[in-house]
Amino acid sequence: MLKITDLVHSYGPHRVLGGVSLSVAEGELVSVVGPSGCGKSTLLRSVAGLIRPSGGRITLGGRTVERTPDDLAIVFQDYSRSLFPWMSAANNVALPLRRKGMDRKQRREAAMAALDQVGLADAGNKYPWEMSGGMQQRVSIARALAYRPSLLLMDEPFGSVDAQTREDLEDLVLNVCAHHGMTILLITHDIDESVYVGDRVVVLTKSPTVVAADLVIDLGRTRDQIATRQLDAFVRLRAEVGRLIRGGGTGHTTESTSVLEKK
Amino acid sequence: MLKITDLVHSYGPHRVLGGVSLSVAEGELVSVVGPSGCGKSTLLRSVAGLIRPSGGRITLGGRTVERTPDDLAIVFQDYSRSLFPWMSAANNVALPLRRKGMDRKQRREAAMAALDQVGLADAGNKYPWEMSGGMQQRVSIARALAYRPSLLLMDEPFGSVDAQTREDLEDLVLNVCAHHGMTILLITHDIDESVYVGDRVVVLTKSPTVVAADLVIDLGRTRDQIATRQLDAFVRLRAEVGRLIRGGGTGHTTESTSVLEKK
Amino acid sequence: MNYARVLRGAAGVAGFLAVAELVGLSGLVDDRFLPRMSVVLGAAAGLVADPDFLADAGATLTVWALGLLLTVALAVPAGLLLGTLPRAEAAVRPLIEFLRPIPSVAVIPLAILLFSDNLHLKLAVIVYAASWPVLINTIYGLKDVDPLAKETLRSFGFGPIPVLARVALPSAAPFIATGIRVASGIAVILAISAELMAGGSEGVGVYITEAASGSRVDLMLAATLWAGLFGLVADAVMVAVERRLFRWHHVRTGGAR
Amino acid sequence: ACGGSDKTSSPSSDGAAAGGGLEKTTLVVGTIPVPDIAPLQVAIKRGFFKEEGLDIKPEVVAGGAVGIQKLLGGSIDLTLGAYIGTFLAQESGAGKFKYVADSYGAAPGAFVIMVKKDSPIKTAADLKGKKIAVNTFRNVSQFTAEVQMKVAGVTATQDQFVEKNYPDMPAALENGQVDAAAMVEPFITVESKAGGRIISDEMAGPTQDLPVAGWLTTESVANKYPKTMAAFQRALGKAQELVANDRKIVEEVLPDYTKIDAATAAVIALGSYPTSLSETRLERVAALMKEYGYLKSDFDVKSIMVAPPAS
Amino acid sequence: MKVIAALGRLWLVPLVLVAWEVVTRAAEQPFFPPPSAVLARMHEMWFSGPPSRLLLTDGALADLGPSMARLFSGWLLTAVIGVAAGIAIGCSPRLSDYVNPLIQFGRAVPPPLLVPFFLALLKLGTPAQLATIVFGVIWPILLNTIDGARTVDRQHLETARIFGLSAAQRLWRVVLPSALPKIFAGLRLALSLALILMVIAEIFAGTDGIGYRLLYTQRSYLYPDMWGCIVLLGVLGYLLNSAFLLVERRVLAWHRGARQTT
Ligand SMILES: Nc1ncnc2c1ncn2[C@@H]1O[C@H](COP(=O)(O)OP(=O)(O)OP(=O)(O)O)[C@@H](O)[C@H]1O
Ligand SMILES: Nc1ncnc2c1ncn2[C@@H]1O[C@H](COP(=O)(O)OP(=O)(O)OP(=O)(O)O)[C@@H](O)[C@H]1O
Ligand SMILES: [Mg+2]
Ligand SMILES: [Mg+2]
Repeated sequence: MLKITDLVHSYGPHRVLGGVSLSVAEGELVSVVGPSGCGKSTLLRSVAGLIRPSGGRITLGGRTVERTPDDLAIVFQDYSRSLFPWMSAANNVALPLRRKGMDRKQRREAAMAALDQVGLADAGNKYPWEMSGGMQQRVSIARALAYRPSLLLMDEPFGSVDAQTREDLEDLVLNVCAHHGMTILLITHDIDESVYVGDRVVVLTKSPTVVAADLVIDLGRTRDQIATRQLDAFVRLRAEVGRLIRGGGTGHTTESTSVLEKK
Repeated sequence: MLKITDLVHSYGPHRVLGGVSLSVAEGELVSVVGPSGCGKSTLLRSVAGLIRPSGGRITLGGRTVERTPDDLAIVFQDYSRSLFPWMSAANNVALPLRRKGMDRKQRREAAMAALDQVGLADAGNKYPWEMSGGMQQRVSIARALAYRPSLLLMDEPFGSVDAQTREDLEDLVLNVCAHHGMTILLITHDIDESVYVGDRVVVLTKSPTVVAADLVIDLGRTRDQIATRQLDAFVRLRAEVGRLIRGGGTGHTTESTSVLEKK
Repeated sequence: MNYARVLRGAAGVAGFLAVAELVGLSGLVDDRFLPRMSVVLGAAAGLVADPDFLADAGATLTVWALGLLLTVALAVPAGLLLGTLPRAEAAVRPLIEFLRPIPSVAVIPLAILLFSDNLHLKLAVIVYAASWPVLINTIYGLKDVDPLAKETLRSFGFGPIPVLARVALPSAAPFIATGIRVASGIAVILAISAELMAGGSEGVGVYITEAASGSRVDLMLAATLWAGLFGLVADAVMVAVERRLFRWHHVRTGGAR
Repeated sequence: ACGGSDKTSSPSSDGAAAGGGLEKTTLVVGTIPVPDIAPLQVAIKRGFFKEEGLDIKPEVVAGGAVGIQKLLGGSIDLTLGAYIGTFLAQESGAGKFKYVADSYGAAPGAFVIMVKKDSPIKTAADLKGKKIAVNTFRNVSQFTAEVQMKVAGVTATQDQFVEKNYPDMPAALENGQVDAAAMVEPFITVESKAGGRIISDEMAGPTQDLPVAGWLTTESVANKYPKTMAAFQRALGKAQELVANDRKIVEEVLPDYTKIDAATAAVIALGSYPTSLSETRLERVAALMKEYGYLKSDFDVKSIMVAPPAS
Repeated sequence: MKVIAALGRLWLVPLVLVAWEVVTRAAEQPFFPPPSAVLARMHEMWFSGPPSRLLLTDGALADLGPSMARLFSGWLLTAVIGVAAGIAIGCSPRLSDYVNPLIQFGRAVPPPLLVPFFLALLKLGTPAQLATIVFGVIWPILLNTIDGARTVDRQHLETARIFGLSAAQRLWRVVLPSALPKIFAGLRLALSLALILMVIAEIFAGTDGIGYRLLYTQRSYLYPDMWGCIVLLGVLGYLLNSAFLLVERRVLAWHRGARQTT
C-alpha cells in the first residue's frame, strides 16, 4: 500500500535521510525505531506530504504522494502544539469528522466514544491547557482513531502516559487496527513496544539514515500483554532489536535487507 | 531537605492533590510514578513555587517555599515550549549560567560541555526549531545539568529519546547527582527506570492524589545498566512497583506510609 | 527582498494606477476636482526638481524621524512597565482609554497654544498620536508570552527584571515591532496634519496649503502621493529589518510558507 | 491720522534710529497665502523692512483662527487676522489683541456668493434654509452672507452654514453638498470658468467697503516693543501706499507666495488695500457685529488698536 | 460588589481631575478652563434634559445621534471589509505580494487630505464620510488580521491539512480562531480610531455631530464648550472600549486560559 523508495532529505547542507526504502502492506502495523535525531519524524512528515523530500519517491496505493493524501491521520510527536487551544477536547476530536459527513450529534457521539476509549470519558469539556501532558497526548490519539483513516502515522504516541495506560493504548491501537483494517506506521523508542505491537519492526541507522534492518515479528495477530511478552519468540525478537539498535550492526543490515527484498 | 506536608491543590472545583506528604533527604534521588493526570506535574510546579497550592506546606531546607527557591532547576514535561526559539541550543543552555557569575567564555564552555554530555556536541549552533523532539529534550536536560542546582526537578525527562540514549542519560543523571550532591525529584512512567535510578520510588494514587506507597530501593549507590537490571532485588522491586501501580492497593499504603514515617 | 515579490508589488501598483487613470478617462469624476492619474504623476515627477518642495519634504522627514524615535523611546519603556505591573496598568488604563480617542485635530489647536516652537509642537503631536499603538502592542505582546517560557527562567531563579529582559521582551519583540510599523505610518500622517493645521515655515503640509491657495489640485495630490510613497519605503525598510531580527518567529509560524 | 507714514518717509533717519532703537529686530509673522497679504510681500521684496532694521520671517498659518492661537502660544509675533474673528476672540476673553496695521478691505467682486450653473437660486433671498459653504465659521464670509440675506429679507441660521476650505467649494457645489458658497479669488475665477454664477456680492449695502483683515499682535507684545511695532507700521505703510495705487504690483508678487499663476493673477478681482488703520472704519465693523448679534456689548475699538506712528 | 471593584479601579481619575483643576485655576488661561467649568457646560449642553430621556437634552440628541450612527456604521463596515480582506491576504502570500505596496502606501496618506477627493468621487455627504472613516480605520484591522492569519502555528495548519479539512473549514475552524486575538487587538485600536475619524469627517465635511460642534465652539472661542466636546469624546471612547473588552473577554476566554501565568 505504502512504498518508500530511496528517500533522501536534507535540511540545508545537512543530509538527514540518506536513502530510505520501505514498503508497508495494507493492514500492516510497522514499528519504526532508530536513534534520536535520525529523521523518523522527517520520514513521517514526508509520507504525510507535509514536507517535500529532496529526493526519492513515496507512493500510496500506487499514486505518488505530492500533497497530503486523503484519509490519513497523524499523532504528532509534539502533541501539545497540535491541539487547538480554542476548542474543548471533544471538539478537537470531532473537528475532523466533519469531513466524514456526520451530523453534529453523530460527531459528538463518535468523539465521546473515542475519548472514552482512551480513558478520558469525563474530560470532553476540558480545554487542552486544562489537561495534563498525558491527557493531551491521549486526546490527540483519540482524534486520530475516531477519524478511522486508512493510513495512520503515529510519532511516539505513548511517550507521556503511565505504564498501565500505555499498555491499554497499545491494545486499543491493535484492536482498532484489526477491526477497521488500518495501515499503521508507528514510531517508538520502546523496544518492547515495537515488538509487541508490530507486524514488522524497521530499525533505522543514525543520519544520513538508511534502513538498518527490517524484522518480521511472527507472533500472530492476537497479542496479550502478559502472555505474548512471556513467549520465547518475543524475548528473542526483543533482544534482536536491541542488538540491532545498539550495534547499528552492518552485519545485520544485509540479513534484514533480504527480509525487505523478500516482500 | 525537601519536606512536603499534606499538600492539597484544586483547579477550580476539581481537586487534584488530596493531601500529599513526602520528604526527600539531601542528595537523594526520588522517582515519582503515578497514573496520567494524577497531578505529578502539579506537584512539581508547587515545589518550584510556580503555582500556589490550595493547601498544605512545602519546606526546603527548613524554609517554607513561597516563591521560586534559589538554586533549583526544572526539566519541563513540555520541553519544546520551554526552550527559547530565538536562541541557539548553546545559548539556551548558557543563559541560566549568568546567575552563576560566569563570564561569557566560561558560560560558553560549560554549555558546550553539557551539550556534549547529552550527545549534542555538534548541535550547539542549532535553533530549537531545527532540532528533533529528542534533541530538544536533551538540550533541556543539558540546561538543567549545566546549572548544577542543589535541587533538580525532572518531569518525564527521557520520554522522547531512544532506548540507548535513554540509558546513557540515566547514567549521566546518576553520575552528576553523585558527583555534585544534587537532590533530584524525577517523574517517570517507566517502572524499570524508576527503580534503576531511584534511591526511593514514590507511587501516587489517581486524583485526589495521595501517596500510595514509598519504597526504598536498596540496590546500592553505584548502578550498572546490565548488572543492576539482572539483580534479583531489582526484578523483585520492579514487580513490586508494578503491582503497586496496577493495584493502587490500599493494603500497601499503610506499609509504605510507615516507610515514610521512619524517616 | 525577493525579486519576484518586488515584481508582483510593482504589478499591483501598476494595476492600481491603470484603474485610476481609466476612472479619470471615463468621465465618472470631474477632472477639475480629481485630476487624471497621469496628470498627477506628471506633477509628482515635477516636484523632484522643485527645490521648494524638496526643502519641505526634508523638513517633514526630519520631524517624522525625530518623532518616531521619541515615540519609541517613550512608549516601549512605558509599555514594558505597564505590561509587567498589572496593578499600575489597571490604574492607568482609564486614562489611556480616555486620551486615546481624542483626535489629533482637537489636540493640535491646544498644542499650538502650549508650544512656541514649531518643531516641539509637531513632535508633541506625533508622540501623542503614535505612542498608542506602540504602547498597546507592547502591553499585549507581554501578555501573550508563553507562560512556560517565563516559568523556565523563573525556575532557574531569575528575578522579574531578567525574565522581562530575556524572555518577555524577545518574545514580545515581533509584536512591538508591528506596533512601531503602525506608529511610523501615523507619524507621517501627523507630521503632515500638524503642518496643514498649524502651518509653519516649511513642510509638506505647508506646501499643500500653498498649492490649495492656488487651486492646484494636481500639486496637492502629487504631494500626497509622495507622502504615501515615503510611508511605503519606510515600511519596506522596517519589514526587512524585522525579517532579519525575527527569523525564529517567521520560521516557527507559517511565515516561511 | 491719515497718511501718517507719508510724513515720516525719510528712511535714512529711521534707519539710523533702527540701529539701537528697536527692542526687537526679528519678527515672525503669520501669513496666509491669499491676496490679502500682498503688501507685506511687497514690503519684504522691496526691502522696506530692512530699511527699518527689521527682519521679517513669514510663516504660513492655516487660517486666521490658527494665527491667533499661535500668537497666544507665542510662536509668532504678528499675524494676519480678520477683524470679525478677532473682535469675537477679544470679547470672549480669549486674549487681548492689538491691531498694528490694516491690510485688506472689501471691493466689488472680491467677496461673492456663488452657485453652480444650473442652480435655481437667483438672489440672496433664495438662500433661505439652503446650505452655504463658508471658509471659517463666524467670520467674514459667514457674517457678510448673513447680512446680505437679512437685506434680502430672510434670516440665516447657524446650521445652514458648512465650513469648507476654498479649494473644496467648487466640488461641494457641483456635487450638491452645499447649495451656495461664499468665495474669494482666485476661486471665483476658477468657478466662473466652469459656469458658476455669482448671485450676490457680499460686500454691498451695509457691508460696502467693509474692512476685512489687518495685522495684529497681542497687547503684551505691543506694549513691550512699541518702537518695533512703529517700524513695522512704517515699512508696511509704504507698501500699502504703493499697492493701493497700482494693482500690477500685486499681480507680480502673487505667483511668488501663492500657487496662483500670472495669467489668473491678471484677471482676478482684488479687494482694496487701505493705507492706514482707521478707528472710524473699525467702529463700523463693531457696530455691524453688534447689530447682528455677533457681539453682545459695545465694543471699544480703540482698545484693540495700536496708534499709528506719530512722526 | 463588582461595581465597587470596578469603581475602585478608577481611583486615579479623581486624582487627575483634582490636579487638573488646581493647575488650571492657578494658570488662569482662558483656553485651559478648570474641569469644573467644563463639566458645568457639559451638563448644561447635554445632560440637563428630562429624566424620561435619560437626562439628554435636545442638543445631546442632535450632536450624539448622527455621530454615533456614523461611528458604528463606519466601524462595522470597516471590520467586515478589513477582516475579510485581511484573511484573504494573510492566507495567500501571492496576493499579499501584489497588494502590499498599495496597503503600505495608503496607510501613510493623511485621511484629512482625502476627504475632498472622497467628496468629489462619491458626491453625497454620508457615503463620503463613511469612506473617510473606513479609509482611516481599516489599517490596524487589516494589518493585524493579515499578521494573525499569516502566523498561525505551523503545526496547527499541518494538523488541519492531515485531517483533510476543506478550505472553508480550515478558514473558520483554524485560521480565524487562531488569528482572533490579533484581530480583536486590531478591532479595538480601530474603535478609538473610528471615533477620531468620525470627528475628522464631521469637521471636514460635516453639517452636524460632535465634530461639527467642536469646530463651531472653537471658531466662536467658546473654550469651556470646546473642552466639553473633547471630554465627551474621551468618555465615549472609554465607554466604547470597556464595552468592547467585555465582548472580547467572552470570545477570547480560551486565549486567556491558554496564556495565563499559573
Ligand atoms: N526545520 C529543520 N531545520 C533544520 N534541521 C532540521 C529541521 N527539522 C529537523 N532537522 C534536523 O533533522 C534531523 C532529523 O530530525 P527528526 O525530527 O526527523 O528526527 P527524529 O528521528 O524524529 O528524532 P527524535 O526521535 O528525537 O524525535 C535532526 O538532526 C534535526 O536537527
Ligand atoms: N491549568 C489547569 N486548569 C485546570 N485543570 C488543570 C490545569 N492543569 C492541570 N489540570 C488538571 O489537573 C490534573 C493533574 O494535572 P497534571 O499535569 O499535574 O498531571 P500529571 O500527573 O502531570 O499527568 P501526566 O502524567 O499526564 O503529565 C489533570 O486532571 C488536569 O486536568
Ligand atoms: Mg521525532
Ligand atoms: Mg505531567
